[in-house]
Amino acid sequence: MNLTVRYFAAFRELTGVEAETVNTDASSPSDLFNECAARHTGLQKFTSSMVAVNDEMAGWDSALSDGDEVLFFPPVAGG
Amino acid sequence: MNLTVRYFAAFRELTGVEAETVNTDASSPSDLFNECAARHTGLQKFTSSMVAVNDEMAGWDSALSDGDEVLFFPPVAGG
Amino acid sequence: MNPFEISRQAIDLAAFRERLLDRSCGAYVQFDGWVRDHNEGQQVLRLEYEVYEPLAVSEGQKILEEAKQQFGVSRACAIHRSGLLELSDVAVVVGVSSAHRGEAFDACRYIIDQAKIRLPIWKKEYYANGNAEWVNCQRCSEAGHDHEVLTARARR
Amino acid sequence: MNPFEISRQAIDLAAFRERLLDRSCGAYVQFDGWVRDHNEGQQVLRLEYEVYEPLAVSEGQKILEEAKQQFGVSRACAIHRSGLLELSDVAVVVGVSSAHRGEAFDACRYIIDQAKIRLPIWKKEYYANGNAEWVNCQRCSEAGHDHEVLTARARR
Repeated sequence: MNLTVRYFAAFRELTGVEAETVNTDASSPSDLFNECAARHTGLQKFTSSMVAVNDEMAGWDSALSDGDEVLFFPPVAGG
Repeated sequence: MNLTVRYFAAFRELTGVEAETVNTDASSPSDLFNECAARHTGLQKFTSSMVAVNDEMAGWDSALSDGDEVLFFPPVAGG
Repeated sequence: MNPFEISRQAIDLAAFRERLLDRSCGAYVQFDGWVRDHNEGQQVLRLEYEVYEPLAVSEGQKILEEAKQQFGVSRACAIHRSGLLELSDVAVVVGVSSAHRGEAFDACRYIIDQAKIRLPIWKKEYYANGNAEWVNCQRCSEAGHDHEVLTARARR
Repeated sequence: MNPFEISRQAIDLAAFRERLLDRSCGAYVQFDGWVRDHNEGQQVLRLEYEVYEPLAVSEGQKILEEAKQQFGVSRACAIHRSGLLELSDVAVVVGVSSAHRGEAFDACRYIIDQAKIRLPIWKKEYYANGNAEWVNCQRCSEAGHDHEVLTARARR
């Protein structure tokens, strides 16, 4: 399936990529992140990193479907 | 001894008096209040009424001296 | 300027906040007490604060100092109104600035809680039915004491 | 106007407060997050917020609704900045009005606590020594996790 992956803040700076399209069999955001981390040196999932799928917060073990947009968030720090 | 007594808010309205000079042998603000209540119909010490002597908060059982100014406060309600 | 003030005029909130600004602070918490249009089922038209100023100011300063000591906040100020107030007027404002937010919330709450039970300030509510009443302190109501209504006819 | 907003411009606090006014309310609590001149021993010159706006706005609204439901307050609004901020700028403001003060304090604190850990917002601090760093969420530090420093060279 084809997915769009977007990186934010520190993740964007670590990968040097804002968004990329990937063809993958990853069964979950967690799997997908590991695939991306293998490609992008330095990318690692920090404690309390979050993931959103199609603009909804999602679990790292949730299901993925063709065409999904997956957003990888490093630890947030609002306020 | 001679004391000045001042009444505030509801106490002033109940007694119709803002300040009065009294000659008394009252040994404490508590005694003094009872004397005043005997003179002023309707004056009664509500729970959490407070007393100040010479512009300092005081206990109802504290000592009184000639010339003291005793302030009787009904329950406060700031804010 | 005194950190605790009694004011006969409307409170200038922008000027008040200026006094709390501090570049070392990341958190600011402000509490406003507003004149509400009702109390215990009665429609309130306006109210009046009677303040015994000498003691209110010294006791108010003590409360602010206690808050700074206990919670380690950088700045704490408050202004309380006296006289006649209309609906939505600000009756009291408390501001606290500190490095972090936890202690700013705690200190602000401490100050307003203490102010309500310790300051020689009395509130008289004027109702739509023409009556007026001295309002009793929160502590009494919260402690479930008998309701002590001090009724007095409105003078105006 | 949306109760939760992301703003690229300086926050107009007077206009913000107007939106919380309510004659049935006796209490108003406001929290401001200010840009502080230091963090963990480093001198901070300015900072930058990156915000993923679609999700920050929807999640921000959820938090405000939760606060209204849980604490029964009348109104709750918040604005968070995005972009570059200077020292003493207001980074975030939360306002809550309610009949009584207890729930206004609790709701305000709930909103800012949740906002800091749930909203897709990231803060980059620019230091006096020329470095810049993405700051990690409070929850990590409070939970005592290993300090996760995401260092990046300043781009400007």
